[in-house]
Amino acid sequence: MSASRNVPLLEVRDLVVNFYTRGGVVQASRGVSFQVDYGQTLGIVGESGSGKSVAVQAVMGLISTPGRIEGGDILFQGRSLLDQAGKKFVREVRGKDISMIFQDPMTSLNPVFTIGTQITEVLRHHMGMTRDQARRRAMDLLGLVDINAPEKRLKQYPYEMSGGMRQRVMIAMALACEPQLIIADEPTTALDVTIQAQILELLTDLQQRLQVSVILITHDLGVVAQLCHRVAVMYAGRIVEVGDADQVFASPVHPYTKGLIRATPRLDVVTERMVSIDGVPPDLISPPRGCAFSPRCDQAKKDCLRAQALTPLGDDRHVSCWCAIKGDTR
Amino acid sequence: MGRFIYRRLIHGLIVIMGVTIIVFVVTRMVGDPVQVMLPLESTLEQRAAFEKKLGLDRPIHIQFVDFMANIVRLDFGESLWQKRPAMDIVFEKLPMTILLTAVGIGFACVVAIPMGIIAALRPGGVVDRITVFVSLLGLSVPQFWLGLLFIVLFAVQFKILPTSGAATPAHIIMPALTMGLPTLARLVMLVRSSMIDELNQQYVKTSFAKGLPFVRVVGIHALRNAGLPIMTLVGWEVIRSLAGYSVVVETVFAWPGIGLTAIQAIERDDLILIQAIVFTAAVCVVVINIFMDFVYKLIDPRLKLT
Amino acid sequence: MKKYGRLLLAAVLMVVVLAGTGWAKAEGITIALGSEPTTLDPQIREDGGERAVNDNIYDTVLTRTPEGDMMPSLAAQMPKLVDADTWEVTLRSGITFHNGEPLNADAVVYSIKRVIDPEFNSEQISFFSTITDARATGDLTLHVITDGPDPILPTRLYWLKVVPPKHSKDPKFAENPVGTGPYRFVAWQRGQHIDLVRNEDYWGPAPQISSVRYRFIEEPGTRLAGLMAGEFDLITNLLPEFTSHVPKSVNVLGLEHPIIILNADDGVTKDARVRKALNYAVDKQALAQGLFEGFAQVAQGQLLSPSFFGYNDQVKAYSYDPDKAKKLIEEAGVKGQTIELIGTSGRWLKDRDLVEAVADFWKKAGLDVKVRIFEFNEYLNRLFDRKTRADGIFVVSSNELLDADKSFSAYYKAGGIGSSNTDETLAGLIDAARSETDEKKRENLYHQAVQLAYDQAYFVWLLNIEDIYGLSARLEWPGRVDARLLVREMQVR
Amino acid sequence: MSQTNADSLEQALEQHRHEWVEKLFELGRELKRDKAGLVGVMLITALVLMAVFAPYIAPHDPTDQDLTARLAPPVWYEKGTLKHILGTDHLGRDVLSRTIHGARVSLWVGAAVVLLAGGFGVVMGLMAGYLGGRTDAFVMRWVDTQVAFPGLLLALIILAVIGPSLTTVVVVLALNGWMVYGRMTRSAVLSIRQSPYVEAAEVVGCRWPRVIFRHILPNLTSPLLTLGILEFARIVLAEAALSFLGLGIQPPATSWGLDVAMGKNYMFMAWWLVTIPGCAIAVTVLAINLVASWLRLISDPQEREKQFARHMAGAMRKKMHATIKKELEAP
Repeated sequence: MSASRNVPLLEVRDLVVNFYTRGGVVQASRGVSFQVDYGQTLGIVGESGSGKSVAVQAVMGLISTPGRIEGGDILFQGRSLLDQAGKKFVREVRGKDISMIFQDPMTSLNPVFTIGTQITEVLRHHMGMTRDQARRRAMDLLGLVDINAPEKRLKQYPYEMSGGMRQRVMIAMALACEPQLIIADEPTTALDVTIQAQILELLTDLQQRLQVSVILITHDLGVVAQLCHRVAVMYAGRIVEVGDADQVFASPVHPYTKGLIRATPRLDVVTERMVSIDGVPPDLISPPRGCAFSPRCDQAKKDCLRAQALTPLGDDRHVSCWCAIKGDTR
Repeated sequence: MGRFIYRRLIHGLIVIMGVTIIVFVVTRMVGDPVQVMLPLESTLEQRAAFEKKLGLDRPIHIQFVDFMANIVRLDFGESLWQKRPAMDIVFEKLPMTILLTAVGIGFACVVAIPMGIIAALRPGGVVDRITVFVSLLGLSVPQFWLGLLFIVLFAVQFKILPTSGAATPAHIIMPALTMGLPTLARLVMLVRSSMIDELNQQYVKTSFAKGLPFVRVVGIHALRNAGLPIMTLVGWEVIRSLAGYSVVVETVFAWPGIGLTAIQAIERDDLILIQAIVFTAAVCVVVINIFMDFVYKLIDPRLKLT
Repeated sequence: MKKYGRLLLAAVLMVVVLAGTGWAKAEGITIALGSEPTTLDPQIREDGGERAVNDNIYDTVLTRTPEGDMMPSLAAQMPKLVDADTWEVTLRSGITFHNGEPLNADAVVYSIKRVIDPEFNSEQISFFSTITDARATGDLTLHVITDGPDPILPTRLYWLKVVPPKHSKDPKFAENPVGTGPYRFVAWQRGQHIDLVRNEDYWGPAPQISSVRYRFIEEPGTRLAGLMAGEFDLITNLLPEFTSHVPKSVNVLGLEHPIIILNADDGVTKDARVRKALNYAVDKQALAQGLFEGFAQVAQGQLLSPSFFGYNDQVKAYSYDPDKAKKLIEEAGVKGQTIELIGTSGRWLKDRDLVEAVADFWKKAGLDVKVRIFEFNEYLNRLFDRKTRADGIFVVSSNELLDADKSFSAYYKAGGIGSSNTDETLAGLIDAARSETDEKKRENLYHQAVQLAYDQAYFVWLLNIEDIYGLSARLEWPGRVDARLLVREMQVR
Repeated sequence: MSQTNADSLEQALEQHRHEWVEKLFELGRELKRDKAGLVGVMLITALVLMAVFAPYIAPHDPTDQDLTARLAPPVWYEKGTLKHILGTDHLGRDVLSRTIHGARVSLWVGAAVVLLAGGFGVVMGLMAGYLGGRTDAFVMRWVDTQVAFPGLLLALIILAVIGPSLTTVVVVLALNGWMVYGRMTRSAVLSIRQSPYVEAAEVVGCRWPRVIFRHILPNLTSPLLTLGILEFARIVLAEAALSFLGLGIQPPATSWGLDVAMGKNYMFMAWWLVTIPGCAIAVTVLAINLVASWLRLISDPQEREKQFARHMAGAMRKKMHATIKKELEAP
């Protein structure tokens, strides 16, 4: 029995992350659970401030003051990344088995080092390559992400490159050690629309070619639909709905998911006006009791003031909504 | 690049000209070196002869033309006080000040950079708060007083260090410490605050996400980015010290550098030596400024030398 | 971080060890001077630092005993007057310079001609201003010719350092002095120190101390610190307060006389009663005790020390009599009027303190004193201003010739550089003394001048300050009235 | 009608006053949180009071000499007397009184130089930033040139030549230090000028002095205040150094730097002569620095947030250590 194949590649259980600010304690992640299997792409969607990034940064061990992981567990290949041994383990896997692509390629690269240095230092650190080996590998990687004239590029500084080019470099860097999981935190938000498409295409292509698992964080449902096997919808520090991407889009259950899908402009359907979700996103310092979405929900009722855990709906779908569960007659 | 050097040189020339003209005007305006240079009981004839020898009896504009011509030849004439070419004296004293500056500021860097980094790692922590307070204290203590304190303690009380002069390596310890401490304090504060800023940057997160060891992320990635303000300050401290701020330390420890010589020349109204010293100081400032621009470029490739 | 710490520690230790070996005491002594020589040519400058060093490298034709009496040095006997303006000097035989050049009449003639040459432009010319020529009359005898009768020629020869004719033409002579004296020059590290070593072939008694290092430190506090830290064996200008804090101290009545020049021609001080009152008002003994801790003597109503030629022991200081002062001021009808007192700060020992203390005494006598302390250059403007003389100008007169002529010409004589009176009688006395070769008559003229100035109270004579030297415990030295630091007279225990 | 107008004006004034009081209270609350800042403010207040009321506080005239009581030690020594609590100097002047009076000079020079240099610098900066073009080029070139001057040396020479005094020290230090204000003001003006409200004011046709004084200057207050206070600290040290070198304040005026210089000759037998004025300088500058860093903190919301986070981090670490300890002790 291969243990590694039986447990999911990454499992996040009831993750609680709080940020201590002058205004009060921001509960950025209030019991988030999800998992990613080998070769799978998980999309996490939600408004900004819904806790998407916090959840994955916790996986990378990047939560630092004033933030703090205060509950739950994160398991990579069945091993905890949070317990005493995990702290050592996380240092081993970070950047090697799990790598990350950040939102803003403009600030994510160190401005004062060449691209070459920044790629090769990963290789030399994790793979123990010599300078020469690392340089050759870095050139291959740049080729892999469709950057031409890699030799020249290696000697360039980030400021000499366009945003799309930099994001390709980030991807190359993420792929450097042949990771099993890539976390892409809104990798295209900061880019021009045309470049966005190229980068997403590249990501899809690489995911398929290299059979690597991907967590894609975005607020763009179209991207999720295009790229992801599964999708998790986050709202106010919680996952409100999770399931197979096609299914979720075809028949969203949670009112928030429905709202999100409705609010996504579609090129193929002519709508007369943009649809938006009424109300304002919740304040995570004192989130609403029970279902956080209830103040904005047109179907809200008394039950919604009680907390509702993620409830399985079958087909590996989970949702946390009283209405949805009660209204679901299937 | 060539254009950059050209422009900086032009600016440097303006600075040097400005300084020398100011000194020329100021020294001719009021001072009468003749009185001071000659013994109290010398006669009026001796005084007149001396004035003539210095050329001080000629019209001021002729003196100025002469003066400028001499500067171009780097010849300021003989020091009134020491009776030998002023530039000889400057070239003799300047290395001592450079040595003192190098050791003092070098010491400050060696101590301040690790200190500032450690403080920045845990802002608000005990180490940080102690560091900040000690630096503030260091900024507040007057240098001359600190120097006197050192002399009383280490030279007279414990007799482990010499009081003054520059004969052996041990002689440089106290002056260099005194010189370096305010720099150290300023530097610690700056390293700390720029490191805190840098450690909050996205690329630091990237570096951590890349799995790089802590020391590499902090000591190489973040530090190099914080390097620009740090180098700016270090350069500024060097300039300050060569541009006369060493005078306090040199006076307290009788360190035979350019600062002490300057104050002695001022006391003796040796206007020729003063001119030579100020001119040299201005040149030093200009040269270091240009040098620093190249260092910046080295640290941060984004900077364009224009 | 640990690594840095250890490195630093190692560096500090290393430096400390180096330091320890660096200034370990040799057999010689270290003398801290207030200023560095600007040259080591013994004839060009009038410079305390240069003199302190060269007094040990060079010999003079005549010298003085520690008490100030003239005696032969390079000369075999005291110079003889051949005629009114010719003196004959006979030299000792068998003396050579450090480089082997012989000391003979030619060398002395050469040295005299060198120093009086107008082209040479020596600052010491005032010491030799009467000498017009010199010529050798034998291998060891020579004649010195003056422009008229010059009674103090022997005193002038006491200033004549004899230089080697050949070597002194070397352009590097100023940095590499060669004399006949008890110490040879070794090295001069500019800004740091000068080293001398004992001349084993010295013609006189062999000095005990084998080598000397001179250090140059302007700040008296720093000099003192060095002495207390055991780095120096002798420091000059020790503050009186510290005599009990240093291992040892030596005090000798020095050459410095602080006085206040009163304007006898104008202002409130035009009235002799006021000038006398100003003398009576000041408690000179209190100044000596209070400011100088007793290391100063009350000046006896004249600008001379007892060891100076011309000193009049009949004249005594004005007593401290505040009531008499008040009365005189009221008599003169100037009570409450303003008197201006000019001084400077930091030039002489306790200059400002003296001025302020005197002003305080004057105030108590019923005058409104306006003290004006100027920066030295501005102060000199006032001191030398011939047109408008301030009421009172503080000055410290220093007379290395130990003869009345120099100080009297400058301050007593009408028209002198710092004089504030137009007393023709006084000027006449001083001029007469200048060309009088008969010692008795000359002394008498000075006695009269002293008495006259005293009666007219042209000055407020304050003190005669003692030179105080700080010594390390191991150094023995009695001090000298002429303030010369002759290492051959010192001993190390 | 006019009645109501007056009423509303009254109300507005009341409101305004209220805001002021509120602001002061807010400052007080901030101070309570920042102990170092509180200490700084208290020290400065004490110093200012001491300087203002020096003649009433000081037990003696600072220039009163008493040659019979020279170099008397402080009161806690056997030879010390209550008459001279901190002893006397080499002329028998009371050290405590001199120290109290010294505060006057230090603070006066500091304030005068900051106002002079700040005033000139701000005006030049405003002109450069607002008028732009040739004025800007000229002013900035001037600033660049003067920044590259060996400032202290020039200051020493000028002081030596024209004669050091309180006024000349102030003028020379101000001439030496206006550039930093000019630069800061200019860059602030440039950035503020881009902002919509200034653009709007210009569109409406406000004339430039009005724009500057109504719209730009108020936005500069906070950074200028912090800079001014930091400069103040620097100036106090500079004055002390100049006086120490003998080219600053001249006796009979008192200055801490001067007292250290005079006491230095006696430092081995009368340590209090150097130590007390030296400490006075250090404490003053430290207090100013503390206030400056506190001001910088409260005037910058971002910095405030960071500070809070650091504070929390510290608290959290403590808590964590406590829990770990508890856990370890539990079994």
